[in-house]
This record gives sequence, structure tokens and C-alpha cells, in this order.
Amino acid sequence: MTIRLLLADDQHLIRAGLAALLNLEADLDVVHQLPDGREIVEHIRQHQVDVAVLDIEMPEVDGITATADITAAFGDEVAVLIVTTFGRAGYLQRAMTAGARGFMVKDAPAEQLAEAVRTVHAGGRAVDPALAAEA
Amino acid sequence: VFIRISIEMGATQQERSEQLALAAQREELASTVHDVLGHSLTTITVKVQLAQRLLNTNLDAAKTELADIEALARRSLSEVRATVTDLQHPDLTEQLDKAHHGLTAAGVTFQRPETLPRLTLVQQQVFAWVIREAVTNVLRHANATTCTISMTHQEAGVVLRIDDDGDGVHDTNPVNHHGLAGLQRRVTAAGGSLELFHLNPGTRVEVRL
Amino acid sequence: VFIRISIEMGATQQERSEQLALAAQREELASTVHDVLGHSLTTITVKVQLAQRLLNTNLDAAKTELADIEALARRSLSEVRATVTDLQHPDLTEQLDKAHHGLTAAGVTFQRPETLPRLTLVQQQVFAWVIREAVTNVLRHANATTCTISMTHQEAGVVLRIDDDGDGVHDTNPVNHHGLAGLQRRVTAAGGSLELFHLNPGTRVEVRL
Ligand SMILES: Nc1ncnc2c1ncn2[C@@H]1O[C@H](COP(=O)(O)OP(=O)(O)OP(=O)(O)O)[C@@H](O)[C@H]1O
Ligand SMILES: Nc1ncnc2c1ncn2[C@@H]1O[C@H](COP(=O)(O)OP(=O)(O)OP(=O)(O)O)[C@@H](O)[C@H]1O
Ligand SMILES: [K+]
Ligand SMILES: [Mg+2]
Ligand SMILES: [Mg+2]
Ligand SMILES: [Mg+2]
Repeated sequence: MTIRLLLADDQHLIRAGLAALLNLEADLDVVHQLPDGREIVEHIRQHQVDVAVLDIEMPEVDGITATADITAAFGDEVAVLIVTTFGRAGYLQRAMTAGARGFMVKDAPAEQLAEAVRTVHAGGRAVDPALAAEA
Repeated sequence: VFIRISIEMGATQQERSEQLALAAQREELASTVHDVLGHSLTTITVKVQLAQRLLNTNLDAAKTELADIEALARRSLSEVRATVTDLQHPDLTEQLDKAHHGLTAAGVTFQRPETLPRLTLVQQQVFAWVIREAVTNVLRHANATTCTISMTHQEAGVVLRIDDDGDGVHDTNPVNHHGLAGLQRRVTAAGGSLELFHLNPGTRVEVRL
Repeated sequence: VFIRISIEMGATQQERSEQLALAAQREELASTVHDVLGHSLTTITVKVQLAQRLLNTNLDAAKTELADIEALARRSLSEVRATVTDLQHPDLTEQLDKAHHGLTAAGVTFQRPETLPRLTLVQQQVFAWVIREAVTNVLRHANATTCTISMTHQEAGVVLRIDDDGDGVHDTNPVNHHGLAGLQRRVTAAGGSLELFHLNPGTRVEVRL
């Protein structure tokens, strides 16, 4: 069974790179990509997404707001993994409060990112230790 | 005490004004940015050119170059991250909040000091740095269930302790680790001392400043 | 000496304003480092991982990634150089350039110091502020034909002078003017002093720090 992913990041180069990396995993399939968090619920519904991988800092609708939208619409059905370049004050706590189950740096080794996707999909938590201390 | 990394500093240096300490920090940032990032990025530029040339002739050698680039880029990024964090969050209370969130998110019970003693700006900043690194170490290495931070006035200054009840430090040759060594540099530069203690079970990081 | 605007400030107040100025500066530096370097290094890390995985399956795609990495690394490197330059020469050189353009455009001959003495970052910043306000005053009030800036090391620090050969200051009740009063606050907060002198003809603004 493959896990269907949605990937949202306003940095096109990073988004394309992450999508290609995650797609190389046999059990992961990036089915949709977005440059921001607008109408995230509709996109998820339309593409039957299992896990949303969201950048925090995005224009229009940011990753934390999008996470809250997803939690409100789908509860535990859709897992959210937040990816970020830097942990800023309060990001981790706000992301977890909004319902995210994972919080990783974007430059984490691809295997760790893939593993984090699997973990949150299975209902577990995946928090990058370095970010946990900084965020 | 199994590691003693306290260096005696002259009184003159201790008496440096906070103003100078802060100005020095800016110069330190300039050299960090220059030395660390400048060097890594130059190396990346050279190596990626090399890798492109090797692709057709020696695939294995190309792979080695790429693995080097990956390691370099990630190391530079964590330098940037540390630098940004230092600059943005020299504030002790904020750092304690972060320690709280991070430890709690990882399932570690955190006991923070209920009130902070009166601290100079330099003490606040140095303690914030120490707490960030020590708590990161607890999260990464200790496998602890509780972490306790205390700050108390004593004769010669303030003592900060970060205790955990985890596995303890067993690495006797921490050559490739920079966290504690970097802390020690900063603490001694500010006129203080840093020591590690074995607890039973766990580890104590103790700073006097 | 006809106006002596050096007010003694309590040590606490001095420390506080200095801390605030430098804290604001730190925040600014952090965003620069973050914006400039964070994204490029993250992109390099992601792309080099991808390139390694593509080597065996799609050589052309791998080559494209490597070309991207090379371009990114070069761009980041020139950004690092710019950042280091900013950090090492905060504002002073820039401010002197601006003074030059402004005075020349107004038909005032400008004599700038040929070389800068070694200055701490605090000195550079404070001097940059002083030069900006004093040159603005020359342009607005002095009706001068020349303006000369000098910086010299003396026993207790560095002396900065901004001289003009204009009408001189005749306002004996500068209640509604904030330029010089603001400078005086900044200079004394950094531990220095500011004085105005009558020249014959003209005005000298002199700062010791
Ligand atoms: N609280 C702790 N509990 C158990 N082991 C620890 C603890 N703190 C440090 N260590 C051990 O000491 C070593 C050195 O720590 P140090 O912070 O210097 O480096 P590091 O964390 O490995 O790497 P980094 O350079 O990223 O900080 C660690 O690798 C770990 O083995
Ligand atoms: N170089 C100068 N030559 C002649 N008069 C000057 C010169 N510098 C200052 N003055 C006089 O001193 C007064 C006070 O200067 P100050 O810079 O404090 O205020 P300002 O320039 O009038 O207003 P602002 O608050 O915008 O700076 C000026 O209004 C002007 O009359
Ligand atoms: K796949
Ligand atoms: Mg973004
Ligand atoms: Mg460490
Ligand atoms: Mg003025």
C-alpha cells in the first residue's frame, strides 16, 4: 500500500527536490504539490491525500494555519508533517497545538524524512531533536 | 568530576564591559560567517564542478564527491541555524520556554527554576547558550525521563546546573563533537567555568559565571 | 566652547540604551543570515541527495541537479562575502559615501578622511550616526562652501570632527530641535561626549569616544 502525499512549499526548488526524493521511496507517492496553504482541505479531498507535508513559512496561508484547517476537517484521518528551514520561537508548540504530528528540518537525510512520513501516517510522532531544542 | 574544562581568566578580561562583549559578538559572527560558510561554500563549488567532470569517467569518484558535498552543506546549515538562534534568542526566559516545549514534546519531564536570580546581560546570554546546547544534548543523547535546571547565587557569581537522569556520558574521546567544546570557549571567554559531572544516574552540566 | 551638551547619565541607563541598540542590531543580522543563507543551503542539501540517487537511474537528470547546485553555491558565496563586508563595516563607510554625494550635489566641497583609523564596532556605529546628522545640519543650516571630516586617535579614544566654514550656530534656544540632542544622548549612552565649537567662520561638531 502506498502513502499518498501532498507537499506544500513556496520555495519551488526545494519543493521539487523534496518531491523527487520522497517519490523515490517505493511506498511513498507525492500526488499533489502546492506553493501555499490556500484551500488545502479541498486539495486533500480531491487527491485523496494520506499525509500532508507542509512548509511553515508560506505566503497567503502558512503551514500552521493549514495544519489547523486539516485537523478541523479530517481529525486523525490525515497526518501533518511540518518541515522547516529554521525553528523560530514557538513554531514547534504552535504546530503541535494545531494538530501536526511531525516537525522536521528540510535538510534532514531523505531516509529520515521518509521515515517521519511513515511514522506520522501510522499515528506516531516525529520531532527533530535539534528543532525541539530551538523551536 | 571527569572533565574539567575551566580556564582561569585574567581580571581585566572579566571586567570587560557588556558593551564590548556585545560588539565582540558581532565580530565573532562576521568571522563565523566568513570562516565556516565561506570555506564550505567554496569547497562545495569546487567539488560540484569536479563531480560533474567525473560523471562520465569515474562514477564512484563522483559519488564520493557528492557525499562530501552533502555533509558540508548540512554542517554549514547547522552553523547558520546556531548563529541565527544565538542572535535571535539571546533571551534566557525565551530559551527556558523552548527547553520546556522541546523536552515536553519529547516526553521528558522538565523542572525549571521558578524565579530567575538577578543576572547581568552577559550572564543571561551565556546561560541561554548553555541551556540550548545542554538541552539539545539531553534530547539527543541522554535517554532521560527528567531534566532539571537551577540557577543560584553563590559567592563568586551564579551557578547554573542542567541535570538529567539519563544514560550518562560515556564518550571518552569526543573529538568530533563540537557542542560542549564550543560552550566551554564561550563560557571561559566570558570569565566563567564549565564542568561536567556524573550523576547516579545521569549527567550534570554546571556553569559558574 | 559655547554649548556643552554632555549630561551625566546613570550607569544603568547607559547600559540599557546600549543593550537595546545592540539587540536591535542582532535581530537585523539574524534575519540577514537567515534569509540569505538558509534557503540556498537547504536547497543544496536537498538537491545533492537527489543527484546521488539519480546517478544510477537517470544520468541527465543528475547532471541538471549538479549544474543547479553549482549555480546556487556560487550565488551563496557572493552573498556570504556581502554579509561579511556588512558586518565588518557596519555603516560608517557607507555614511561617508552618502555625505560625499549629498555635499557635492549641494556644491559644498567635501574633504573626507583618507583612511579610517581602527575603530570598534560601537565607535563605527556612533560615528556613522553623528556624521549623518551633522552633515544634514551643514546642508540645512550652515550655508557653507567646504565641509571637512577627520578622525584621529588620541589618549582616551578617537576624536571625530565635522567642520564647516558656514554661518555658525546662532540659535541660542534650540528647544524645538532634536538632531543635536538626539546625538548627544546616543554618544553619552556609548560612553563618549559631544561638543559644539565656534570656528571663524563656521562650526565644529566634535565627538570623543
Ligand atoms: N546529557 C547527556 N547524556 C548523555 N550523553 C551526553 C550528554 N551530553 C553529551 N553527551 C555525550 O557527549 C558527547 C559530546 O557532546 P557534544 O555536545 O560536545 O557533541 P554532540 O552533541 O555529539 O555533537 P554537536 O557538535 O552537534 O553538539 C555526545 O556525543 C554524547 O555522547
Ligand atoms: N552646521 C551648522 N551651521 C549652522 N547652524 C547650525 C548647524 N548645526 C546646527 N545648527 C543650528 O542649531 C540648531 C539645532 O540643530 P539640530 O540638529 O538640533 O536641530 P534641527 O536641525 O533644526 O532639527 P532636526 O531636529 O531636524 O535635526 C539648528 O536649527 C540650527 O539653527
Ligand atoms: K514512489
Ligand atoms: Mg517557505
Ligand atoms: Mg551537542
Ligand atoms: Mg538637525
